[in-house]
Amino acid sequence: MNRLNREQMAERVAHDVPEGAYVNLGIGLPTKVANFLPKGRDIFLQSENGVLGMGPAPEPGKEDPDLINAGKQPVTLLKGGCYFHHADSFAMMRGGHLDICVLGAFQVSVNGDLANWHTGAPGAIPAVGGAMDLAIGAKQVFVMMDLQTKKGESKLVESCTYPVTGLNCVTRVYTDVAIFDLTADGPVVIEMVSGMTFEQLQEMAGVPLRLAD
Amino acid sequence: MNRLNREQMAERVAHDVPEGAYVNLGIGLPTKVANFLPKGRDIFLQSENGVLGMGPAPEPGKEDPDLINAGKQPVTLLKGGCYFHHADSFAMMRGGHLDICVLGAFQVSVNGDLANWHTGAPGAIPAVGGAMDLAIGAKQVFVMMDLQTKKGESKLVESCTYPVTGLNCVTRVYTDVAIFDLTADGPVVIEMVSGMTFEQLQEMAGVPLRLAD
Amino acid sequence: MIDKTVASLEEAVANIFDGATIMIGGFGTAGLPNALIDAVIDQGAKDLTIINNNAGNGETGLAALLKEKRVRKIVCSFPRQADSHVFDALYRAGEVELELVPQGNLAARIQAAGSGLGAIFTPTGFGTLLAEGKETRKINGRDYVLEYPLQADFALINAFKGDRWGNLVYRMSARNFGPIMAMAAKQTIAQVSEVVPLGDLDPEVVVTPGIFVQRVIEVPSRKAAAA
Amino acid sequence: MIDKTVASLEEAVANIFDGATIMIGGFGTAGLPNALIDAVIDQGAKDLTIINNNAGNGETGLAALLKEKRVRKIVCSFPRQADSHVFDALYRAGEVELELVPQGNLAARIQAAGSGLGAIFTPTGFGTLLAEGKETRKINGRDYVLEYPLQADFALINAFKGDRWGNLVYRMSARNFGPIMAMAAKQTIAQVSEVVPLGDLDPEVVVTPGIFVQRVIEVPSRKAAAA
Repeated sequence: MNRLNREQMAERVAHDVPEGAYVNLGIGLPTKVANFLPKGRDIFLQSENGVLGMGPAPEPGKEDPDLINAGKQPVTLLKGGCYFHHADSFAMMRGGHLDICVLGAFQVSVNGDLANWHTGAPGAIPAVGGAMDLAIGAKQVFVMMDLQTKKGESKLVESCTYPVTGLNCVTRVYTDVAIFDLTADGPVVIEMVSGMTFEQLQEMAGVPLRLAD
Repeated sequence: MNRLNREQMAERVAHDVPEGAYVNLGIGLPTKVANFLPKGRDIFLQSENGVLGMGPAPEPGKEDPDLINAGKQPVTLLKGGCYFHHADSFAMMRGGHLDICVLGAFQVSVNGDLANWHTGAPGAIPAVGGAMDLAIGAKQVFVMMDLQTKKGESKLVESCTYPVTGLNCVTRVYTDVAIFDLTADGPVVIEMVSGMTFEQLQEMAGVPLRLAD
Repeated sequence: MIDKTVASLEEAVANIFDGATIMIGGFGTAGLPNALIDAVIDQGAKDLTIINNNAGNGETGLAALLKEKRVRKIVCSFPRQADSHVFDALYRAGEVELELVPQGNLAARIQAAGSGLGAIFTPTGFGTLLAEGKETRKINGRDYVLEYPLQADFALINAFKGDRWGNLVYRMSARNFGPIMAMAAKQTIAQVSEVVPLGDLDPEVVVTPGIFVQRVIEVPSRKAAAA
Repeated sequence: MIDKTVASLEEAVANIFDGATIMIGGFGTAGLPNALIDAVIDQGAKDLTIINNNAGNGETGLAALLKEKRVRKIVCSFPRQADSHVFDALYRAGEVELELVPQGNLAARIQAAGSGLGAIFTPTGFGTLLAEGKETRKINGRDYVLEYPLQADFALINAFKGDRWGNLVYRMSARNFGPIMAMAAKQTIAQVSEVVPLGDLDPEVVVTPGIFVQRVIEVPSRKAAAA
């Protein structure tokens, strides 16, 4: 079985972003999706800190501390991009104006609940940022995660054991071994890596799956 | 008794607007106050349709249909003025950022209820505009009106018989014969026109008055 | 390549359907998208709900749409004006429904819709006829009325300049309802005096980011040409 | 003549009192009014409640204020960062209270305060730990949480240019919380890279109208000089 590495996962997600889409890429792994967006397409990246039309990282030495992304890394602005304040930025999310957001996750439940902000561990300092707004705001919420933890437990679960970020919000899950659409009837497998069988995948996922027609 | 005419009333109100005040002048009689603001003072006129730092009417031939006041009359912009959208404009009112608004009225009650938007007459087409927002938003709400109707009924009343615009919101009433502060203990007369006695004024007002100390 | 500009007013309003709710920008005639309203008149959609600050002036624009009896209901703050005779007659005849909303609540409800809020407690209108039957609540000693978002299928707005990504800037007090209506409608159609090349609008100065705009149509105006 | 500019940082923050609630603009370090925070440190006010998106970075600015134990409570969305060790230690020691707010609710609550709303129903956070104990309501089939406005006695913000009437423009993504915090505080103090003569700021381009700003202090910055 040919598991996808992180770059391959990012490339796979990027492939599904259509021209004209307004997209927010969460911090961490989802940020990598930007590196693989097809060059010919007009795709609009939004950053929660008030940027639309975000471009790639600047050349070394060209960083501007006033132009950063949600992960506080220096970025650039595309021709045609613009700036706005935080209330307008989160209105873009909460108001349903973004087509896609891509987030990482600790767990996703079969009905689309997302857990990605807090381990719930005693002593952990909680931090939420824009995760809860992104989870409930975009028309489609894509999650990128390995299907299993390092211990071999499935992260696609009947019900999240980690504190949830949002309920019934994830529409699709991209993993290292398969892609799932979360439908009203549960997870539907729409793609598997080469060498993977449905039976193997079912075993790894641990929740009832269906194959797409 | 020397009743004030409309220009004199406007001049009297203008006299009480301090330097640095953010002021909204309602349509009709209050608009005239702008003509009498002391020239040396920086006073900021706000217009509900998204203008701060509104200047006087333009010279004939210099009107711009995109620059109007709440009464849809052409105006100008002072150096240092700016434009904004309607939600921000009404946030200025509702959020308590205006120091003074000046409104006309059909009636004002002794506890500061304002009636100025609707006669309540059968068949009248109601129109409210920004009246209700102005009534409850500014730090001080000044009303300009004749003390009595043409029929000789006092417009300063125990309780409004016209539909109200806002409750407990008027702080001061400028009339053709006297100026009243509306306090928790009722109307206090702070100024009368020359030739007016307190007894005459009490008779005209028809509600219990007190003289300022 | 994304290009939201369209070649004709006809194309700009082609998909407006019977029964649609349409926000129309403008305060009086400043910012009123007259060319788009005329295109809607030609297009034929009927049984419309219109959200605008006023209810039409004179015989053109919104008044003309009303006169054709294409409007079922109007949501506005100030219908009665010196030259609102078309609306006045229809209203008195019971041929158009009126939802009267204080102007600031109109703006706040439109902004709430664009921002995805479920409802807001506003102090405006408390204790008045316009809050009758509405839920109220005292919060920190002040009285508020619960008001719900105003959404629309379409927004027709008038901006000064736009580009092919739908970024817009406005002109003077013609800005008024445009930016918030653009956020509150499923599809926003902007009439602009000038379409400019992508990158011509300073990113610091864009008032309506393109994400809120679906179609842009250039309608040169004399006043813009003079500006 | 109204001139909101002040001559020194000391004067700018002179009236901040013990127990005050202070909004501080910025997202990470972009838009953080560092000079004003340093002035507050020197000024001595204590027992403060701070509203900021983060909880300080490294050892300077907000982190330094925290380190001096001048902050009783912090309201923010993202305290935990790679370099938030000052906050982390105080929090673990129980020496600072944390109110964690989803970032969009933080922005919406600040905007609600500036706009005079009494409360808002927001979908963000519904069903999560951060909505525990809060009133909820289903509106048109969607679940919402009732959230209250966030007000402040003071807002400290960092803008690019300002004039003597308090009009402000910002620079790139350093705009972030500045415009809405300016509206939500009783007194807004703006650190600007450059004070410009009245009339230099294009009226179409002013982001924060002067009505929302009480004091302006020029603090030239290298990055602004380069811009």
